[in-house]
Amino acid sequence: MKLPIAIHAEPGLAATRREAMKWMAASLALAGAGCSRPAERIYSAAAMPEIAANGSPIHYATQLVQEGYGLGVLVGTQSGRPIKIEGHAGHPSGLGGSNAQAQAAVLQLWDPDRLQTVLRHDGPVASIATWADFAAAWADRPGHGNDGQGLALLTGRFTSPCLQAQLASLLQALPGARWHRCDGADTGAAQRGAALAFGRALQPVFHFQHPALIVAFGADPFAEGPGRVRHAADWAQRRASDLAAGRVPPRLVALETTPALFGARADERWACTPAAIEQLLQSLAARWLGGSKPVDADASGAEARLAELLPAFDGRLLLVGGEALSDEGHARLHALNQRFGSLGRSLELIVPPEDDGPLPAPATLAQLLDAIDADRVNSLLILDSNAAQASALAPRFAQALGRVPWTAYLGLHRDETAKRCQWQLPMSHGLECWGDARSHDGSSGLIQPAIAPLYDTRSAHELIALITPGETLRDGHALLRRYWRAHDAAGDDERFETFWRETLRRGHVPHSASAAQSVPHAQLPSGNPAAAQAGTLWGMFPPDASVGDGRHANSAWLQELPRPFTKLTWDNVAQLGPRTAARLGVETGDGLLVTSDDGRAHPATIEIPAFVQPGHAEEALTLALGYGRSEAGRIGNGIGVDVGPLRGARPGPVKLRAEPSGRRHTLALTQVELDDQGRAPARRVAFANAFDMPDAAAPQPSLYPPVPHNGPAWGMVIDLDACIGCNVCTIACQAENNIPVVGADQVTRGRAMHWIRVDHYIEADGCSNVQPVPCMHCENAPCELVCPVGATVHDSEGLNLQVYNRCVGTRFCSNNCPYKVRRFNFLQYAETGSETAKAANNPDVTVRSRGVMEKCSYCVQRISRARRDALKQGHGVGGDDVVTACQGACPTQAIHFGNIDDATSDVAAAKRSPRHYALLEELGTRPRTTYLARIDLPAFKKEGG
Amino acid sequence: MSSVLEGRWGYASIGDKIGAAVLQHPLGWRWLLAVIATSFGVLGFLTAIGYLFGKGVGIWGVNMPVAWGFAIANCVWWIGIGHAGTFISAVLLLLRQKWRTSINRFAEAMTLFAASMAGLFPLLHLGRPWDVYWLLPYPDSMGLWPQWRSPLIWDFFAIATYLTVSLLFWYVGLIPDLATLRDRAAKPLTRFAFALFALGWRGEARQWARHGQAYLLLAGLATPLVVSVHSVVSLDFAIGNTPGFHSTIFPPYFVAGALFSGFAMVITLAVPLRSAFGLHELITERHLENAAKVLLATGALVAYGYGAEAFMAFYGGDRYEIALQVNRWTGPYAAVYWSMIVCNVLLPQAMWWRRVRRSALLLFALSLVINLGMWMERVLIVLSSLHRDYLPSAWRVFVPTTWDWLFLVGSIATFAWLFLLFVRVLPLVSIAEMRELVHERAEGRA
Amino acid sequence: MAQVFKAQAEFGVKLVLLALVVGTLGTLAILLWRARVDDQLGAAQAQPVPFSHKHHVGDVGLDCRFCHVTVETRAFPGMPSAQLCLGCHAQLFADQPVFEPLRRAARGGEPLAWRKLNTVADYAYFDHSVHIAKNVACIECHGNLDQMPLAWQTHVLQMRWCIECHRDPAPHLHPKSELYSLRPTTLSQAERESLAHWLQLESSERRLDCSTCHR
Amino acid sequence: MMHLRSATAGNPAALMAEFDTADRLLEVARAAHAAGYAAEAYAPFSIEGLAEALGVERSRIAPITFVAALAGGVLGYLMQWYSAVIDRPLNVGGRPLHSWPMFIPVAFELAVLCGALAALLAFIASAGLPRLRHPLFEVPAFTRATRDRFFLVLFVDDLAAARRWFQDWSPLALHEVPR
Repeated sequence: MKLPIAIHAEPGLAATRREAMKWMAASLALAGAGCSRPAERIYSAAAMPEIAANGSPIHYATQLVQEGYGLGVLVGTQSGRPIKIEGHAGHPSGLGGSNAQAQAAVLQLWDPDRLQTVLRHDGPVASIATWADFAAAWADRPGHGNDGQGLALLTGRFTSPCLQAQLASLLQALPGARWHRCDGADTGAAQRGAALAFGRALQPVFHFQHPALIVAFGADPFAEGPGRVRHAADWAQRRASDLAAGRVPPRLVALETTPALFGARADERWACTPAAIEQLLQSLAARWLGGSKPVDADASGAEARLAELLPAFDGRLLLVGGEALSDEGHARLHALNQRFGSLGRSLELIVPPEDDGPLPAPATLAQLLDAIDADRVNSLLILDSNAAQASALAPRFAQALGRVPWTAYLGLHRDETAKRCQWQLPMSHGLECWGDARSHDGSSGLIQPAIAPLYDTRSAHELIALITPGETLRDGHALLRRYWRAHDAAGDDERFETFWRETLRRGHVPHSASAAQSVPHAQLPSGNPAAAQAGTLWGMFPPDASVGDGRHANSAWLQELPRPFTKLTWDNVAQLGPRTAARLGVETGDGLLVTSDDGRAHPATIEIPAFVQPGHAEEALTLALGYGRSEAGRIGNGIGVDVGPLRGARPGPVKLRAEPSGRRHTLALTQVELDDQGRAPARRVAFANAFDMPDAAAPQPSLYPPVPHNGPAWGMVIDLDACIGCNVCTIACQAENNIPVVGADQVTRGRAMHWIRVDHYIEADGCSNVQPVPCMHCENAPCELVCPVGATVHDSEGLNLQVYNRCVGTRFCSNNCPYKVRRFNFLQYAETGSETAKAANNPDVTVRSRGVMEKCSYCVQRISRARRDALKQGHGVGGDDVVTACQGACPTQAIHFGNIDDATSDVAAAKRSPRHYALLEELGTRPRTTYLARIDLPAFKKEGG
Repeated sequence: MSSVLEGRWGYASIGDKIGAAVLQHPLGWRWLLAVIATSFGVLGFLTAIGYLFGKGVGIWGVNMPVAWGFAIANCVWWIGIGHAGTFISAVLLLLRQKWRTSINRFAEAMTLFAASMAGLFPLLHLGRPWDVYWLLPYPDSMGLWPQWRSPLIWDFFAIATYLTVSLLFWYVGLIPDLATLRDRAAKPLTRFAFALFALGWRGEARQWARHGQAYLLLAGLATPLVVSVHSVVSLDFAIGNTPGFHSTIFPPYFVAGALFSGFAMVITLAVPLRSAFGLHELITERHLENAAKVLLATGALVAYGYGAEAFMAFYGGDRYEIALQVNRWTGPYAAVYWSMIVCNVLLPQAMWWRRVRRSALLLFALSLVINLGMWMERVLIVLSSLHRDYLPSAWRVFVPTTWDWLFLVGSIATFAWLFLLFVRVLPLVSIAEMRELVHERAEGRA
Repeated sequence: MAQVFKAQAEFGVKLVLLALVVGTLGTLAILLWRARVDDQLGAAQAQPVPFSHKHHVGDVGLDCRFCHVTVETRAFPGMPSAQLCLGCHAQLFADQPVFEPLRRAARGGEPLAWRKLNTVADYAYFDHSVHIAKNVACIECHGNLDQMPLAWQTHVLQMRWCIECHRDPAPHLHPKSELYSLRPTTLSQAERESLAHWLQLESSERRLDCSTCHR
Repeated sequence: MMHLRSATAGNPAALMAEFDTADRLLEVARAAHAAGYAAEAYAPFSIEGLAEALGVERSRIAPITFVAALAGGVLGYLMQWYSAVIDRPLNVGGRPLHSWPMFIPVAFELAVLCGALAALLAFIASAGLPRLRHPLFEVPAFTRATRDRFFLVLFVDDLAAARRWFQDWSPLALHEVPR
């Protein structure tokens, strides 16, 4: 999206930001975020803070760090408050798209449960301390005299070049210290596979715009891995351009255990157990690369089909492997990719950015535990890694922590790990501090703060600087500049300044992607995958689609974001196939007793509700991580079940036993009917007819005279062919429009408030079809007709308005809305309590009170802003000038919005598509929001090529 | 064939008989007990209302898509009950039906109280009830008006008008009787009160003449009102495009249903009344039988309504209408639907037998069944239509909470409470009209 | 029988009836009237620093924009920073104790908390810059600030009042040069009409759309 | 000073006769009217023809009611039209501003409401109500006028003549209405 990107005057940045905080009150009072009262006060700043020329938000280009990798975003701030995350078109890992976790970053920043001050925890109670106290304590920690003997550092995965350098120099200064890394849920199986195949750990980078056939083996490239947003964007762009040219777009083939985003868009899909996938890979490898065949042959027919497809697409192929795949499986994939010429075309292997630095190879968490058991660790410093909860070794680690004489922890929350450490150090949020990170393709970028630290926090850079002997700098900004000054190719200061400013503006360093590594001929692994003897129940442990491995558990937005396909909120379940459910005698909501059956000494057992899901592989359970947390915070504590104990020491699937527990669970689902009843609200069209489809949206005849209007006519088109059902539109809308969170109980009662929902239908042919549904802004709106007080009416630009302050709450409008897109504040949902929660609100949008109806407004506040700017400059509003929140966040550009009267506008073009249709148009409501039907590709025939 | 007035009555005796209920207070402690019992219900109702205003309508089971729940169903049910009174006193007056005279007074009272209950629920179900006055046209500080196209506005005016006109009609009818009680009352305070509201009625020839004219005119005005009110209420649904709401048969179908439930309630009240106050000679089997016949007729219309709805769904071939019908028969609320058919269609057929029509007890039982059945019908119209409309993704069932039930019970208790007060302070049969009856019979005209 | 009502009693009853009728009508009238007035109207408000628009604007002749810097660019006209005030008052009357809050604020202490004069409802979004851009002068809403020692509210900020102007803005238009003059417009009716035309104001439908002010 | 009725202001005295049947009263009333007396009759229920017998003039309740109802309806409609078309035109669901079919229900209800109120007021006024104090109430026997007795009052100058005239009708009793 086209946004003016600002960079701020740096010297004294923090100062001006602090003033900005004081301005909050003013702008809140004036913009009326709903928390002002009579006898208001206006505050004037001590000095003028920086402000945008027009009142619109200032956007800063920065990166959000997800699982160590940087995702480029623009942070929209208003009067100094980060309000909204937008995608950053210029950034390699996003291309303008973003994901749910990125959208939730704002809420995380304002989270009142954040660790806000240095805590010293010796004995039963924690006492408030200062950074100086910590520095002192560090200075005389056990064994401080020596060169770091017995000192251990535990970090999560991170790619920050600056931090790598800092850590390296720290380890130089303290050669006795050991650095351990805990990778959390993301296991890096692909890298280990590469190590098997090519002798060195390499990270694959996929180019989804190149291949004509993409096969995913137990993988969801649209939802996992650092490149996920980019993958979706590339795929959508390629598909769109092919369709525009009348070509058949790339085909997707999925072999997966759990229904996932990629599989839902796949043209051919096989639901297999993880073991079956391994088998398949082995037999494919055997077929083209020699090597042993698997013991039992594949029955599903997937192998035969792939044997037909792969050679046909030789050179135009991409094989993707998932995190659940074994190292051997990945090794075979690498070999097959090499065999079919994908390397260098649709796939590149780079040095993993996290290992691409001056640092020595990290030791593992297991090694740390051994060291602790051997009493070789006298002091332990943990940087932002909740290993006591997220790692596979969590229970062991939690115990071991107690045995370390001196422990310190730096993190955002006082989580399971923090609680067990003596020093609990508050970490600055990514929106508060300076830093840098590298993207999925290795290119580096900067991280700049959008607001001064809310509390007395430090970034990892600043902490390391604090404890590094001989380090004089303390300020993260200075540290970062020094690093980049030293590593900047362009020599002199002046050129550095330009480089620096440009990088801040861009958010990343152009052309800094890692070089593709050339690899030798792949070695096939010797080890055979475990034979999948019948009756084995395989357990999969993916991170939850919203809260990940638990790190986002305290984000109410993410908790209430319906998971794709299950539409579950606030909980985790055991997903399983219908036949397996029948065998176990459970239905959705019945409790399951799941026990580990991998021959460990003390089998673990948990009780978790079952969720019967058509399309899920039989004889397999999918158990999402990230739940059952005890120290997540007020939001995330004690919900769901911690499935961690079932996991094995090594990543990958685990054999399980399961039986009904006899207990019933109520699940907070936002959609209970997944069958579309043959009404086909989300239309599909065969590729052959996609270009001469009868124009569905020929306006229905109407008895009413057309309403004359001048000025733009706003409309939206949602391209179901591009939508992957990732839900980011839902949460982006929530962030932009101050949509309240209602909690599990209210969701169960059917009162979720999301303005744009992503409907999911499992159709007769098993196709999993998704459809985002915002307000249709009908021209003959049935809702308006029945409102007794005229609280919902049309404006002259065709928006169906909801005037909250006029609404008396008859709810008649909702009854009369065929699309049921209206949401009602049955109780006082809007949070009016904590200041920080209020600060996250968008001051341009009214906060709705109890008893008031609300719904999608087409982001009327953005339209209004565009109109006012145009008025001031004395010209009209351009057809594409307004970008709605959902549109701005969508990674696949599935949402088009603009002036439908302006023939040149993007949305008008979309409305001309032959796939264009209106939802329930036979009702004559004349929706302004319309759809483009999803295209089913023709099944590939050998001769067809 | 028994007559509408049995036994030997004179002008004085019949007046005293009816007046006694007010002046002598024959029931004594039994009445008091009933009042106390019901006032607990009233208190519960008021508490519930307080809690509702404090917390919001979220305490009910309403959700998306079922944004209307019991509140609206109760409203429609009560307004339906509130129809019989005015129908009896107005329409039957115009039709010169002698048998109306001994039941119209308490039927009108019933109408008033039922209509008040009905008027209460839409207010309660608002998200922001304190802003309800925005439905009135008045010069506000916002320069805004009500949205006249909304059936809710029509509803608002219809129910308000209906309440007012029914009250006037009732009061005008009461004036002569108030004068009678004024002249009989012993206690000064009672006398004062009756005298005040009798407005100094003297039974002057001119006054009687004017009274007759006014009464007839009000009847003339009330008659179209009876028909219009429930038609308008039905439009709250019929205007909507939801399958199950969007049906042209609704207005007549609702009016028939209203009379059906209304007459049922009349019987529910008449039977205990006549035994409590020994009014068997005033409210005779003839009355009960006629009421039963009305029930049969209106019941048949209601049954036709059910049939027509189902037929039109399939005849019209609209997939959504068909889905709705099938869902009514087999969906989550099928049990309610079939019990409704039993209560409103099957059991009332018993009234084809004269023995049933003549048996107060059986009629009483039947009337209760019909009241229940009609309530279920209202609930069905609201719930089963809303919970599964066009987009399956939005489907969801409505589950009533304890509060939902409390409000229903509370309104019934309040209604009973008001009615008990009425029988204590006002003549529950029109004395003057009964005197006319006596007079006419003396002249062998009745 | 005797009369139930003595003469006085009857008279009393009549009085009560009269009282009821008059009472209800009166209450309604009062309610309607109350809804249209505002207590703050015309009442000078005490401020943390007794700032006089009369002195600064009327006598000294400062331009509105000197303090309210963002009035032409943003919804919020902006309040002068403590430093801006001290720009002059570091010298002028520097020693006056009334400036103590100012100095404290400038030192980064408690910021000045001015009492808000014109409070628009939270759900109504007013944008100063657009109104200025379309030649609606300060005086139209703020009255003769240049004659107010301590400023007060001059209009009842009610929707009806906003709507009146949005229906027909022409009478409230000033030439660009006089936007900050705080003087009644010097334009003739005809001139204002043509100005309205020349400014390309939005259509009256657009100006009266709910979404123009409410979001 | 209390008045009976303005019409009888000329007649200083009033004599009340008590009867026990409606038909008797009707008879006497006709005769009194024929005899040119200013008379008024009182009964515990409405007796057909009594008013005509006494020559009570027709009331204008009906026309008043009709006019009021008409006015209510028309004004109600105009109000809706003015508010929806002239004063605050809003695009509601793409319907025409003047959606006349939808303005009818409210107009109708207002018509009925105004009509009913007018009917009540017209009745109260034309029936000489409210009249809480009345000389007749001084007559103890008159309480039975709301029970089982029928009274005829003659307004005369000469009580004796009236008594004589009544004798022919053999009333149960004669009462003098006090001044």
